[in-house]
Amino acid sequence: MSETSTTIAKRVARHIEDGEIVNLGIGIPTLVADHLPDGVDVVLQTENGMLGVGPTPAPDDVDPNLVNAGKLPVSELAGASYFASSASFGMIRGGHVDVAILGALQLDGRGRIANWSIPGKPILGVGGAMDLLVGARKVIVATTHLAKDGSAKIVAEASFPLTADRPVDLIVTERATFAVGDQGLTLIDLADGTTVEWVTENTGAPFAVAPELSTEAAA
Amino acid sequence: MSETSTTIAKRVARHIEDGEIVNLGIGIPTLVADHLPDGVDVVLQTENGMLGVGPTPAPDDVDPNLVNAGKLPVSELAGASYFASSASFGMIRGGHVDVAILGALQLDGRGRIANWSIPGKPILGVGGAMDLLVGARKVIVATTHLAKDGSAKIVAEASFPLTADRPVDLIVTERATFAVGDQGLTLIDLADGTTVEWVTENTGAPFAVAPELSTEAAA
Amino acid sequence: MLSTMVQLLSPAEALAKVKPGDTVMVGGFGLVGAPLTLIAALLEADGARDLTVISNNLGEPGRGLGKLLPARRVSKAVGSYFTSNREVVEAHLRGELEVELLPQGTLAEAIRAGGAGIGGFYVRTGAGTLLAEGREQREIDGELYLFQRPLRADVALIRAAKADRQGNLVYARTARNFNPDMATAATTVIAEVDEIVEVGELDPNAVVTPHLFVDVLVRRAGAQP
Amino acid sequence: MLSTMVQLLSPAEALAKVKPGDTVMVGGFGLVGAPLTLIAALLEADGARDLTVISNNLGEPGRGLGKLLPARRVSKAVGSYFTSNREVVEAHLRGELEVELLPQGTLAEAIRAGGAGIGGFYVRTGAGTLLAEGREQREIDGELYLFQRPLRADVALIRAAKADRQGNLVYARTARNFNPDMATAATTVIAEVDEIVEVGELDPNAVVTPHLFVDVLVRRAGAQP
Repeated sequence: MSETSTTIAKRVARHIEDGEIVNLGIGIPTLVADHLPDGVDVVLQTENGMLGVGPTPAPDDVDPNLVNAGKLPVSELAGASYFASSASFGMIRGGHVDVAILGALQLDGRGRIANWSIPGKPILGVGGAMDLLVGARKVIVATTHLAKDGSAKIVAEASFPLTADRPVDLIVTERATFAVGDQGLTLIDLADGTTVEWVTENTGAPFAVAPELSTEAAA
Repeated sequence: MSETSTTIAKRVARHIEDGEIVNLGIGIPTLVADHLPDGVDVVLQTENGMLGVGPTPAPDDVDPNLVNAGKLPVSELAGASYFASSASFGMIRGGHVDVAILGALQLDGRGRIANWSIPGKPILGVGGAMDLLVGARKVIVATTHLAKDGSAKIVAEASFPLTADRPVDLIVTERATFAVGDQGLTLIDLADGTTVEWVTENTGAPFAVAPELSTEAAA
Repeated sequence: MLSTMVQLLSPAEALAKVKPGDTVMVGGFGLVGAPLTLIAALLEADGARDLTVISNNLGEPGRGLGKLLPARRVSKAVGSYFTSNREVVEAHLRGELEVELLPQGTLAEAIRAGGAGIGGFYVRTGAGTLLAEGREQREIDGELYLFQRPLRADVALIRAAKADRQGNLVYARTARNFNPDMATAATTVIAEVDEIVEVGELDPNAVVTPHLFVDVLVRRAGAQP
Repeated sequence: MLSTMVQLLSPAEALAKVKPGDTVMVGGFGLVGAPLTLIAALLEADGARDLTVISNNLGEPGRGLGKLLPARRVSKAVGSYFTSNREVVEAHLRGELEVELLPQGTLAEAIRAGGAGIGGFYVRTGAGTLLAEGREQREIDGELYLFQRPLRADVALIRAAKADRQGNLVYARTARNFNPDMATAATTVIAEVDEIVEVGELDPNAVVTPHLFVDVLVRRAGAQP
């Protein structure tokens, strides 16, 4: 994936706590596991029915019966377990997964996500994102700050259908990190070289700026 | 158990078909497995979470982790499996058990059963009978014809609370067997030595008499 | 053969049970855990017409369940993610394929409910979204929930790693997915397996699908007899 | 110790997590699969007062959960069958014990629902009977169903045969019963086990309770360390 994807993944990884059970969405989120800080040990759940997901295997070690939710080959760590889809989503909806990391097409000013449907196109896929959004204890969005056409992904009112009525907890882009609270978005971190002005210009929703705003290196 | 219990169990056993999945209630129903006709091979399910229940083990072979729904020691047949309570009752409610054999305190003229509560006494037990009554494909009641005080157990209107709104399929006593249909009860079998007159006198609900009434030996 | 043993049939014999208009559940997450031998036989079965297919995906173009669509066997698809098979999108846009979309967890739970005698259930998933439009919602303890009915099928085609001769099943890693749920929710359950062992060889504590759910076993094409 | 390992505590340390007024789920069908070491420690725990106990039975007089009742630790019991413990009947008649009775399958399903984020569900069980009085019923496809809310607890005390150091669990035969369902439905899950093995020793395809559900392991009294 691109350098920007890696940047985003690294920035997300700083918000993962030691010992958490984490579900990684397709795309940028899958990169997060490779960038966890030293001393942070997590267990990965994948909604197609596995706890204890290991890294991508060498080509000779690929097991066709062992994939993640992106249908990509993975490996099995010691202590892993397998379960049926109903049990896997029972875990997710029941609040047993600590963190879900998801991508987004749009986010609104209340921190609600749209990632499954584009107006004017037939709605033919939803997958497990809605389940993760309502069930995971903490939801982190990992996304580029801008859409491919250069427009803001974070907007006051989403024009795309929302994926859940529940807001996410944290929005992490390559430029900025927002915490989501009852009052909406609060900018809590800027990437090295990014200014509050840049974020204001490139974010379509109002946001507060945290007094203790941190500036983490972007890469 | 008494000779009457054995008689009832033998009379019930004739109505079990080869290959059926059978759940045996506590008491007389547990005796049925010992009296299946030659060539009738069934698999026993017990609602505490086992398929493939075997006979009572020798005292030296008792496993404290292996009991039936009556909390009595049983053994494990080849091909057995164990499952959680939610899965076990999913099986039952979902219609995957062919036959449930249950006891009864009372039966009404529509073939509905009362077996969990006595008026005037606190209701403190229901167990799995309600689940079996709504879920098993076929329900057979195994009961003495008369209550201990000599009164009819089969009555026009039950004075005890019903266990389900669904009627059972077959009522088997030591004296008579009734099929239950949309029109109520039909006497289909008499024990050797029992007359239609005796059954009429000792049954509190009206019943039809099948034209092809059989007379099976009672013991 | 004991009457409590399961039927062992060829793929063609097994798929002869499918009738036009049937609802068919098909296990698998994409191609992983999908009963590919049974799907191939379904394509050859006379009765496999005008089917409603319940499956997470409809395979990929020309692979797995994806083969059924150009062969015009499917009139309706119920699942959670069809976007990656462009033929599904095209057939839907041409009006040839009805699509019912459910969140993946709701799909799995509805299948489980269908097998477990649950008349319906409420989940937070999808509540307050476009997917809930026209559907029953209910507030429970201050949160909005969406009502979901159970799903059942006439036939389930599933895939397991190993069966015993009674029909007890175990699965291989993430090839388990929807297969055990679907095994509970269809009138006729046909399981494609890699290996069939004698009764008693599977650990009773590790059986995932007890044999009472399974009607027919079919060996996976290429598996050792 | 890796942070993803489970806590291993003494019975007294583990039961210190129980607070007055807590709802406590206790696994087992009668005494089979009941966590007898944890129940004994619960009797000694300061916080174990005014408890709501969710369990199929309340043990037998003087045995298992039956010990809690004369010690006046339980204010409410939720389960399916208390008739065989005459002390439960007497305490209820004296007005010292509130009892909520559920059919056994509805009890198990409500616990599963509590763990699986289900807001409520409909079953045929109990519909149209005295148990349904004052409760929501609904006709679905011409049949009457009864609505049931999920059950959750502050603490679940369960019993398993074997755990690994991460907290994955497997059960012994019919000692499984309510234990895996309860493992999903409580804020704190304490598992009494006969044996603790290294991570990697349990077959990942045969794990019944994945470790994310389990907070604390306690060795059964008398088990080898």
